[in-house]
Amino acid sequence: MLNKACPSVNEAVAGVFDGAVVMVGGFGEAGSPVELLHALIDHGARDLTVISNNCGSGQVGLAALFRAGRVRKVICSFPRTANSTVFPELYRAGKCELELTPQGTLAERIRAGGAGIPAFYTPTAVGTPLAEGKETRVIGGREYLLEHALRADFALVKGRVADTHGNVVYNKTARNFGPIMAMAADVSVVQVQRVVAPGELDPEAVVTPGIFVRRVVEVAEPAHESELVAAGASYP
Amino acid sequence: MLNKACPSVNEAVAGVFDGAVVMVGGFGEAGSPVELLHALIDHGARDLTVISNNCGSGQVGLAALFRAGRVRKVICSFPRTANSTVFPELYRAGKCELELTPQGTLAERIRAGGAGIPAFYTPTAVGTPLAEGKETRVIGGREYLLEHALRADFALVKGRVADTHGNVVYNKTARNFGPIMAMAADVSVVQVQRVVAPGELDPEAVVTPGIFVRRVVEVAEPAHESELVAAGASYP
Amino acid sequence: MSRGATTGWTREQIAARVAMDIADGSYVNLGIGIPELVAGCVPEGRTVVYHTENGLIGMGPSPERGAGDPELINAGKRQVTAMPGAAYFHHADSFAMIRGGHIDVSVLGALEVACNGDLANWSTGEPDSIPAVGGAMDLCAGVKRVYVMTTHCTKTGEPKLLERCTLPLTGCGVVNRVYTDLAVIDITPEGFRLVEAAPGLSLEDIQRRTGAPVLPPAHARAPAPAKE
Amino acid sequence: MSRGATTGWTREQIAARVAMDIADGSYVNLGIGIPELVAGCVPEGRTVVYHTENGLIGMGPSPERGAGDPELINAGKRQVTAMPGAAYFHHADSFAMIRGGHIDVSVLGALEVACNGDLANWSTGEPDSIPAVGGAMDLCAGVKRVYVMTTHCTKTGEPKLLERCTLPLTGCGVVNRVYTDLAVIDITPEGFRLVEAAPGLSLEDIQRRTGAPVLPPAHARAPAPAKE
Repeated sequence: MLNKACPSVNEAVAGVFDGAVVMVGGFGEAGSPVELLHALIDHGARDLTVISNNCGSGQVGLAALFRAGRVRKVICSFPRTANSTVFPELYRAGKCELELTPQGTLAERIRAGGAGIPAFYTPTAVGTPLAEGKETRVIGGREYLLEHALRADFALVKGRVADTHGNVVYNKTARNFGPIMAMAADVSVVQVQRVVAPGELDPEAVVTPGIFVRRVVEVAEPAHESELVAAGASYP
Repeated sequence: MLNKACPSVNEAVAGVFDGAVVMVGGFGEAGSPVELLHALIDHGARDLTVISNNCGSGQVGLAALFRAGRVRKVICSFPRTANSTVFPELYRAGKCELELTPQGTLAERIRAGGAGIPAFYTPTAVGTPLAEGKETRVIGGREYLLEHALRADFALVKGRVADTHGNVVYNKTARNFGPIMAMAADVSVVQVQRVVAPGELDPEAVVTPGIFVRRVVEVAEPAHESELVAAGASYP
Repeated sequence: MSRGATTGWTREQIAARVAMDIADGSYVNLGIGIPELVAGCVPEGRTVVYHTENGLIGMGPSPERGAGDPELINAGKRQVTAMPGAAYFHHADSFAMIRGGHIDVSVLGALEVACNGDLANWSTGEPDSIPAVGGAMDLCAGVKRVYVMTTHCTKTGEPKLLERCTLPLTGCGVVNRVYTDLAVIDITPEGFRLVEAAPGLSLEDIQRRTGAPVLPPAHARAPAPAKE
Repeated sequence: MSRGATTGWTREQIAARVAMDIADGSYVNLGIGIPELVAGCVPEGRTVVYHTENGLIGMGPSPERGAGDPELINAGKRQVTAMPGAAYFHHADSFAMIRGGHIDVSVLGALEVACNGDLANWSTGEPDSIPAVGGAMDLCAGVKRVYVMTTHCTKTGEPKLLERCTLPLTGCGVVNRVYTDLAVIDITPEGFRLVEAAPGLSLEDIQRRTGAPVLPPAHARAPAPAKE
């Protein structure tokens, strides 16, 4: 019997330990697993290292996790966006460490972590401040940087539909980091609007095969971060 | 006006030059672009370097290209299969060079070529004869091999349906090397059973986005290699 | 013609000039902000396919009010639409398109451009700013042709086109052509070379507002680069 | 018990013994040939999901005659089916599953296995053979547990379990457990350790047919490895 469905978001984030590395899907609000993030705040784990493209907006979702003081370090490409004040304040106060990585390098490092590739060479950022301290190598007459894989203990991802074997399909540009983060974490957790029986998803159209997913949980009507922010919401 | 449809397989393989590097999709007969391969034989280019998982069977498709003496070198993981006699004879006669690569390393090298990653480290083949002459490096206490990307001038791929923008979906396990080879070649050519208008494929289910594809061509009823072999067919 | 007698091209005119240089059938990534104007200026009869690095190729214009999906957005996080022939994909595949040289043209904004093709556009270098880079370095490193669209000078009148960049770099030797309110300028092995000046402006007018030598046009008018 | 008085386990019995060690919910890749028998032996009540490296997870048994699709095949190029919950993917993703440690168990055949866990199964080393490796080295390098299923000796009676492999290696120190017609043997830091002997066979019987020392069982019977 293979059933990865969790009865609640709280059970879906069970086991996240203090000091864990947590990948958080999403690009802006698209694909941000707001309900899983709120469950993680309730859960209470601290000293987290978060890997995510952005750092959230307003005082909900990912920004609320930062605001609750749970994040020791973030690895990301673009920590500020519209309506983003929480992370900038923490960063300026020296309360959160930042590892800035170009977006494509971030994506490729995560994909490498999921694919068993420990390191790779990339042309991105050669000759820029983000190359400082990094090993370089000339291959075929061009200079490249050595970049290392990223892995995580947990990944929190938002899909559209999943089956109980963990196969996932996404919604439009909410796909973004979800599929690669699901590959790169020991325990990948996916919130979806609907959990269905195996066989209901077209095997030709599955985006994340279930082998990459440990837990799925139904959040039938997920909140949109922008609407929460516009309404002035905060969590908890 | 963006229309990548070619009127015939002959026009689809136009421009393949002597000495070109050609990726050929397929794992066994699944995904082998038999009609494109026959058109390539008719086209006449020689001294080709072929990158393909296998070397074909019988005297049709990929095996026929070898038999016609067009292939100088092949990069593959498994050059012999059931009913495969053409390549073994050429190889024993010293008429075709072989670069043997583990299947996953082959796939990753092709994907790297398409993704602008010039080289990467992999645990596969460490300590085996296929590691000979390769640079090694210890990362996180484990030994890895340095492997370089593969690129090609042309890729010949078999899909199921494509639109005129070059978006492709595949049939079951015929997908195999198609999507990554399409990424790694300057000119990717995809034969499909049906070419449709943009908008007819679900954008959530497209496997190969059209940006990776230069030409699509309709072969409404592609031959199955195993049936040709069983019938004793040969090409030309 | 005396200095200050012309205000040069408007943003929309610059965008239209960029669009002229984008061949039919091109795959294009437009940077956040002003470069997005280019999408509205494609000459009649050309099909241009837009890539947005957050996972969509075949991006269309903003939706009708109320008809959008908060999860169908562009890199600037604004709601967009998908055109017929679009495809969605994940971030590693999206940057494979960028890094792997599959995008024909990237149009980026700039803080500074040097005559060797260096670009600085991600950091003002202010000590208390929050560093943020996004996909700009990937675009610089991977896209076939990098076009810069910018005002010729800063708000305080300082040239943005320089001998060498002073701000943190986004990419080294990556810019092919610069489109400003005053001129279209190529980056060549010899440095800046004027392609076209805004109406009423001379090479000397351009030179006066540029921080490095500007060579005269190679031809009366450079043809739009052909797609290979 | 005298030598030769037993013929040991049949292939099917070995396969059933392997299947006992595959936990409920495991993702498993079965090598071409004899290891494929394992799929038919899964104990009642367990769900095992099969991966085939040519791009399918959730592989099912062979189709009814005439109901197959020549493009739905396994790594041995035989027609198979897809179970509910299956997914298709391309080769780079398929080997990401293998190399990235996502597959729980790989069951492989062997030409030789050494007591340090080295495996040789891809080349007989004959000078005129056509070298072919397929995915065996990737499976060895990436899968969490590598089980070998083999006859204990070659057709000419030579031991396949050795102090050191003599044939070209597939992987170094990768094998966890060996299942033969005579015994189940673990690879431990101390070398081969007997887990279970076929009915009627003693440790000495096993030792006599093995090319390196075989330690006695650590317990009466090792439990099946639990899935983490």
